[in-house]
Amino acid sequence: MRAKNVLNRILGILWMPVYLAYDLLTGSLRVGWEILTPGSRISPAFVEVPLRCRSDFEISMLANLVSLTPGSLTVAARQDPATVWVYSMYTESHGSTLRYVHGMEDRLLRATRLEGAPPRPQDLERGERGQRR
Amino acid sequence: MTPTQIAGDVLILAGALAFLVGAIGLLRLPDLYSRLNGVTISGAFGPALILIGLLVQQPSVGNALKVGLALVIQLATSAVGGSAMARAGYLTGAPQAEETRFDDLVVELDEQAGKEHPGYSRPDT
Amino acid sequence: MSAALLPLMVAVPLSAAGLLALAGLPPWLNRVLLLAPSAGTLVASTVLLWITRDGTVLSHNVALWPDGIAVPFLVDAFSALMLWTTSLLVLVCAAFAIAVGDDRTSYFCPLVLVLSAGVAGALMTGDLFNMFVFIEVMLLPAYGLLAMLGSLRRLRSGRVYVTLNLLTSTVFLAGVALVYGAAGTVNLGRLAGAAADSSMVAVGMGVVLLALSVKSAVVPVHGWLARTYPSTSPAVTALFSGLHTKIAIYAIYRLYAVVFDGDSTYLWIGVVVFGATMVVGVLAAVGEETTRSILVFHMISQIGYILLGVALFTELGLTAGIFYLVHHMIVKASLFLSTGAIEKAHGTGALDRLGGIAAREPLLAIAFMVAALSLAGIPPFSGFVAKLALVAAAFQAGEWVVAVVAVAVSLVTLMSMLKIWGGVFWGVAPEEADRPVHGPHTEAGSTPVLVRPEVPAAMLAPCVVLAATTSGIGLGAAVLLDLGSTAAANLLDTSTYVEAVLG
Amino acid sequence: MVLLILLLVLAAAVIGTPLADRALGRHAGWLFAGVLLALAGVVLALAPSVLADGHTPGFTLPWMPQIGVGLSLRMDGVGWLFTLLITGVGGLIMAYSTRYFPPGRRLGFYLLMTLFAFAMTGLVLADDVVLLYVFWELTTITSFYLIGLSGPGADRPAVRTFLITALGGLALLTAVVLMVLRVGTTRLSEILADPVWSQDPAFATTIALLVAAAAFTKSAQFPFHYWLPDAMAASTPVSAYLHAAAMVKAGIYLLMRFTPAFSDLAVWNAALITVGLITAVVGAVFALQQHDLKLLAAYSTVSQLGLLVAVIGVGKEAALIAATVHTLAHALFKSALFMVVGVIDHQAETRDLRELGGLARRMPVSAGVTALAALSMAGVPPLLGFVTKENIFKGLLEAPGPMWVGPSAATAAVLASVFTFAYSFRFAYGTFWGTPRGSTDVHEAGPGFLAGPAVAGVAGLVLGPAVPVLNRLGERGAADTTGTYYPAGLSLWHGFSVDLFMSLAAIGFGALLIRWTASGERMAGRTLFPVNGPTVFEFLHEGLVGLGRRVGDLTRSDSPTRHLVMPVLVLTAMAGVAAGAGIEVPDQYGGTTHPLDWPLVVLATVAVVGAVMTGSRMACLVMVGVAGFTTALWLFLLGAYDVALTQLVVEILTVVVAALVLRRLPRRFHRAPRSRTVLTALIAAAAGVSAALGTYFLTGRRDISGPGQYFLDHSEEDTGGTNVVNTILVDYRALDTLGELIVLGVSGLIIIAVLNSSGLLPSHGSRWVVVSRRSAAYDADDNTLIMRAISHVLLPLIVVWSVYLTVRGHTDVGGGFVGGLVAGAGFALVYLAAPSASVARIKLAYPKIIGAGILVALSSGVLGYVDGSFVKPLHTGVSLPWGGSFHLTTALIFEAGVYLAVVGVVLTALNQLGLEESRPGDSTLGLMAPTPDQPPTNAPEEGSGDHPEDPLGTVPNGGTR
Amino acid sequence: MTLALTIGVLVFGAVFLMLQRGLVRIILGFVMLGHAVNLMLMSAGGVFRRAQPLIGYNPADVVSDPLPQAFVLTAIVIAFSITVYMLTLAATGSDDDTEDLS
Amino acid sequence: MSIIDIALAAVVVSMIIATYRVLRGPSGADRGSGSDMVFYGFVALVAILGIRLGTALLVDIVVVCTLVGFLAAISLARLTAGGKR
Ligand code: NA
Ligand code: NA
Repeated sequence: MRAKNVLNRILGILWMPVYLAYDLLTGSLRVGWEILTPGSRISPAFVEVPLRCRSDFEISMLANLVSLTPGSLTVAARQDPATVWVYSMYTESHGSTLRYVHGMEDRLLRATRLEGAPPRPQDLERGERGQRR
Repeated sequence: MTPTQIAGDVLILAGALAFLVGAIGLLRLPDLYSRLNGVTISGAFGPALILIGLLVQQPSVGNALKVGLALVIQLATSAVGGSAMARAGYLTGAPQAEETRFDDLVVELDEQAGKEHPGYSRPDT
Repeated sequence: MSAALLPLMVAVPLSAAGLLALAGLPPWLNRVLLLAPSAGTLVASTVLLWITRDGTVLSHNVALWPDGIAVPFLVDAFSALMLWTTSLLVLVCAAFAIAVGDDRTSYFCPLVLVLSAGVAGALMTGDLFNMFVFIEVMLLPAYGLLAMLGSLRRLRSGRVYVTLNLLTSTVFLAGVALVYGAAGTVNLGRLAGAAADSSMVAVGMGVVLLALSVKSAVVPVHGWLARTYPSTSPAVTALFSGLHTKIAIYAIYRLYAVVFDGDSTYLWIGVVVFGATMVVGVLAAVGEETTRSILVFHMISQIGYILLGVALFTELGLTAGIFYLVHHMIVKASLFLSTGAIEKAHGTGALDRLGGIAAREPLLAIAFMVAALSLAGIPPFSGFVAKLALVAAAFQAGEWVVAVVAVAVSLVTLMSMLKIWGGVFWGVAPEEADRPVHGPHTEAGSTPVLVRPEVPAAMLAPCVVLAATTSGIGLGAAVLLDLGSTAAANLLDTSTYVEAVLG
Repeated sequence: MVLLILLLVLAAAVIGTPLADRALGRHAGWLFAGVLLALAGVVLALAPSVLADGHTPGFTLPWMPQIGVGLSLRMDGVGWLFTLLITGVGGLIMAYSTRYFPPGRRLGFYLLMTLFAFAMTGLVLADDVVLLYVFWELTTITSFYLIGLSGPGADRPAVRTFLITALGGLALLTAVVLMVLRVGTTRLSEILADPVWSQDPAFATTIALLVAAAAFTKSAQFPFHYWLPDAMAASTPVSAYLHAAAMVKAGIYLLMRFTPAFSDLAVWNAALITVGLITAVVGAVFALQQHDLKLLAAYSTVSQLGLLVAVIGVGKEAALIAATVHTLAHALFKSALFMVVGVIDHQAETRDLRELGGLARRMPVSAGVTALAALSMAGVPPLLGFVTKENIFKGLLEAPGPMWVGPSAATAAVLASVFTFAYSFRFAYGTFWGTPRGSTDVHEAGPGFLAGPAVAGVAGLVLGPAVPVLNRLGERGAADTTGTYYPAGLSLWHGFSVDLFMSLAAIGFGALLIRWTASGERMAGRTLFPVNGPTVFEFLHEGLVGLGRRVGDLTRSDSPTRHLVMPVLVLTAMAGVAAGAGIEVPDQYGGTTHPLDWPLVVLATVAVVGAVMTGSRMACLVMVGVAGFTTALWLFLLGAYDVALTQLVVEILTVVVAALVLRRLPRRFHRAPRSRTVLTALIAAAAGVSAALGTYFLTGRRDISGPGQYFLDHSEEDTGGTNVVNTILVDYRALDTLGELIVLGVSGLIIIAVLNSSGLLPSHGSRWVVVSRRSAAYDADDNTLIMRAISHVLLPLIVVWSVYLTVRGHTDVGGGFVGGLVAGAGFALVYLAAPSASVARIKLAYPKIIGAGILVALSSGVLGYVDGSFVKPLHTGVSLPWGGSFHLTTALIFEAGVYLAVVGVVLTALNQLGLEESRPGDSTLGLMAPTPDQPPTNAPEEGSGDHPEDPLGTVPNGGTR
Repeated sequence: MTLALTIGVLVFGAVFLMLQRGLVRIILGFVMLGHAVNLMLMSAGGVFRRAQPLIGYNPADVVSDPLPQAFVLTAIVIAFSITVYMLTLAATGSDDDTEDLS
Repeated sequence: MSIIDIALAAVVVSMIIATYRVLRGPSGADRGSGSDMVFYGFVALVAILGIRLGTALLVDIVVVCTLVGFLAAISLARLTAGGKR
């Protein structure tokens, strides 16, 4: 079990740059397209994202990953409960942004924790104007 | 010209063009926050391509280490710098684009801030 | 004395400064560490004067690199004389500063030590760029001292002082660049006569000399001095007056002699500019209403006199200029200290708020008057010999207009000295003489007490020492004239100096 | 030798004054009277030798041999006379002073009086022109103090007197300098004997006018005459001595002394005769107008001095005989009169003629003395004044020039004497015999008080009939000044001659004048001139002060710009002149332009245009940063990697520190008016063009420099280092680096010192935050965590990198400075990432780090003495355990010192400027107490405490959090 | 020529800023002036040889003059020291800079 | 004109554009974001110059650039927020 966890984590660490490169590339292309083509297709929002990260390192790594990807940007962070506020350029809905960030968080926690990423919480959706349901 | 040189040149040119795209974004995108995403292209993607191009052209263990170091630092710092700037803008009421759908950072029923934020813009004059 | 020890005159005060910054020492030890290196420098420079009195030039290539590569340190009669005078002033001004309590402010002692080290370095170096560095070493502490001590205007003055000096230092550096660009060296020995031979070097050196002229507060670039010096503490003003502008003047003498080889093509510019400096300075002095602002404008006027010596570039002119320089450093410091003592004790330097001090402080009054009369060139004090020699030199060189100007200006000088005398020492104080004052050492905010302001002996002593020195120089002028003419001879014929640089 | 003794005795008297004063108080005067009279006796004893045998005792001692100035003394007949007057009359006045002053100490007075006697004696004995000038000025100074110390209200007159006589002194100085330069000696006797006076009339004229100007001011000649009455603010003994007998005679002495040189010069004759006679008449007229006895005596002195000047101006033997003896006569009667004025003032408590009269009965001795002196002054036989004045008429008749000059001059002198007779009468009669007025309770003064005036008065009476005894004196005086012996033939009666009739005319018309003006009463107090001297003086003085104030106003600004613009203008003007003059320059050496340069030119231009145009402080800072980075790129292109690296790091640290400062200031700059902007742009453009042209034409026109080539060729062998720039820094020119390190360290110390004395401004930027404190974006602790985490990773990297750079500097790009700066950047990161200012404060004693750095670098320098010189690096190879060896040099210690100092300064800047705000004395690192005289600061007065950061108000005293 | 041009441009900006009101622009002007003069020093060494003076990296005849580089290094650090101090002055006491504009 | 030169020109143009944002604002953060980009431009320029001049030494300098450029970015962010942490 232990060995599997370690292997899992090593794989997580190794996959990180790949994911990052992918995110960087796709994000750059998407925002670059936005920039180079006329008109505006953005639908930005500031989204509160509760996290499963615990340590400062995890939170800041996640915040940085979000920021590194063109199209999303961490504006604020909170330690306890761990939360980031993400500016997202293409916000279909509150939930879509949450899913996007939590996907990143999954990959991050896989690399930082032996036990891997915990399951995502369910009741975090918010309404159109950000109000809690 | 060797293939590695060509590959390196292409990578560098791509990086520089990505850089240019980010810069144009600085002109074209509607508000601070979206422009900062353009900056990310120039701060992370562009330099990354250029540095890799450099390594491709001058491959050595030392260079690999240094380029790797530079890459990591550049990515980390540009991300942190972008966040810091976004927060600074938010704190000082940088105007938000009309398209902004919602803002979870707004504290409702806050008398002091409610009138001023969001939508409040205080141009830097 | 081995010439290899010359750098110690820089290193010892710097070490003391470093020690003071490193360790939180008790105040008395601070004072000892402040005074001891200055006293040591005074002794050492006396020895140097003795060695160089016959025209000997001591030289040492620092770190023993070959000639033209190493930074050379040199001492001839001129630099020895300047070292002696500057170290005397540092010692006396430091003693005064201790008496008034300036030394208890942050880092006063290390700053003064660094200042004196910079002065010593600038006087000894035979390398143009190294001179720039030592001038900066001298200036940095000055920036701090000016802005941290003195009246409420000190911060504004501090700004003017820093910016002006930074501009001139930068211009100096630009000049060094152009000289290096043209000549490929910054070694004074290698540059000997270069400006006379090459107009490219002449332009570069011209820029350097312009920067030094601004630093010496020559008209029309004199205003900064008048605005800045009166706002700091008296001890600091005295120190600056004796050191900063004088180092610039020294450098002008040295560089014109060595690099221009005294080229007579450009001398007329000096005569015109320095003549104007005499007049403008003295006129402005007469219009001022506080002791220090009068004295500061005088300084500008006298700088014109001192520099006239180099503009004449004759043996008598140089001798007179050097004599004037030394005399002026001592007298001016003496005046700043004696009026400063009054300022400290009575809380003001405004002429209309002082009076009748002569009756209450006779010794101080005598010290002031001796220095004031000396400044105005009244015999038998040193200023008389200086003026006499300079006027004679000007007439001898056929520059009779500037000679007459020099004579006429001395009357206006006397006039403004009498203005101080009349306003401060004679007459009566307009208000109650015993006014509420803070004793010099009480903390701000303590209840003011009615005391009869009195200048303590510790403040008086430095003034008296310097006044006695000016009388001594006047009566024993032969000694200083001898040294001055040796120094002048070294400037007229730079071959000894140049050979010393080039080994 | 006797002359030196004379002077030494007087000097001893000066030095002994404090002792005598302490012991005797005002009675010290007796002692000095004794000394002076004894000296007068010595002088009299010299009479046979000097006057009869024509000996001239002399003495010489070197003083300033470099310029030939010596302490040379010489006594001829003229000198003898004046010495006698100074000592003799001086002795009488000293005696008189013991009674004039109320009991008590008189240190200042006696000190100055003896000093004056010393100076005056030196003046008349000096045979060195410089020495003469020295004593001349010394009399001026002592006069200044003697007047000024005489009481309230005397200080302005003292100043006026000083300045007017100093003006003359400067003329004398100029003359002295010119003579010495021309003749080549400072010996007065040699100068006077030089043929130059006849050979070069232009030179002689110049000197003559200068000497005359000096004498005119000193001897109160028109139009400088007014200082003498003005100086009557002085006490009576002072006036009697200085303003009657001695100092005013210095001018007479000078004229007589220089007569040998100028007597044939028409300018000299004309100037002296004209000015002298005008003065004589004007002085006499004014004298008659006075109510105040002392002023009367003063104007009388002016008038008599005028006669003397005029007669000296004649330059013939008879005239100079007259001048010689009249000088003596005048000294006697005038000092007597002055002393009597003091007696009257003392006894009757007034000296106003309107309050005096009929005192003869109560003060018979005074009346007698006054009568003798006044009659002598009036030129009435058989007194000495009669004889000497008659000789003056006789002398004036010989005035050179056209026929009419002599008679006209003599007539003017008679006119003056008419008034002299009248005012002499007014003086004596009005006081002692006229209608009794004022207090009746007046007594005769004591014998001590009257002895002085009595001796002087009686001497005039005795010497009248016995005037032939003065023949030798007169003849000697004439011989000394004209060079020829001429029989004086002085006598009370020498038959009916023109001069006798002139004397009689003076007396007769004088009597009529008394009648017409009722003893001058009718003329008294009437304004004859629209202005008076002191008013003119003060007007000129004020004018000069006003002019001075305006000159001072030109630079009276605390705005740095006002002071900066001047050097810039001068520099561009200089560039313009150099360009206009056209300097020969060689061709460019090698290519100067590379295609890659152009982007940098573009970037620099963009940066400059941006910086110039923007009104935002932050934008301006950024644009300047861009310029700095462009400069760094330039340095890369020029192969200066070490420099470029340093430049980069410095640029960043500048931005960091500037950001700490800018938040305290408004966001935008002031907007300047367009006209000013245009002007500024023009000046800047001129400067820019100058710089570009200067660089283009004056650099890049030679091959690599000799030293540069040396370093490239030898650095590895000399120092073991392969990074040549670094070897220059730490080996060849370590002294520069040491200086630079000191500069850096001191900047840290002065930052602390200045903030300790003045405190920091509060943050302006705290108003810029508009978000609610409850917003998640607000909290500092939470939001800095991203940065903190990053800094934890980066800091070790930075520190390792910085040490790596430092150590490898000698052989590769790097060095202590860059290393230290990079480490400083690391600390900056820690500072910036901290959640609050107090956490951010890096708890290291940064001033101590600076001090340690300086000491480490210095000790490495001093270690160099092991090998013979300061900062001489020592080398050794250290074999490494894993093989090979490491080249170890003390330069590395030096680098370590540099590293420490740099780190210390960066820490200082961050910690000190990073405070929210501070008040004077806040820093405990600055050791010792704050300065006592603190200015008020902007800091609010609330106490410190744990205030949360308040976004909508200023944060009070945030620095302590 | 390019270097001279750059220097000219920088001096223009520097002098313009130096002659404005308020200490901050003056300081920034000085920073710029420092750059200009440092480049002038480099120019004085000659710009036709542009390789870095590291022994062993480049042929000796293309290596640039190291002495001006040492000068510039010293000058940069000195200028930095003074700049930091002047910035301190700008943050101390009130003057043209601190008068509130809004 | 080589590919590298084009890349160089692209970066320089980008920096000029970024300069526009620095000058234009409107908010302090906009200026800050512009300046971030300018500084990234310098990192890129150093790297490209390293290739253009064919020297590996510039890589070392790129490392320092990235480290310290970041300081400028966060300093300016801090300044934008008026010093608020
Ligand atoms: Na992003
Ligand atoms: Na000065």
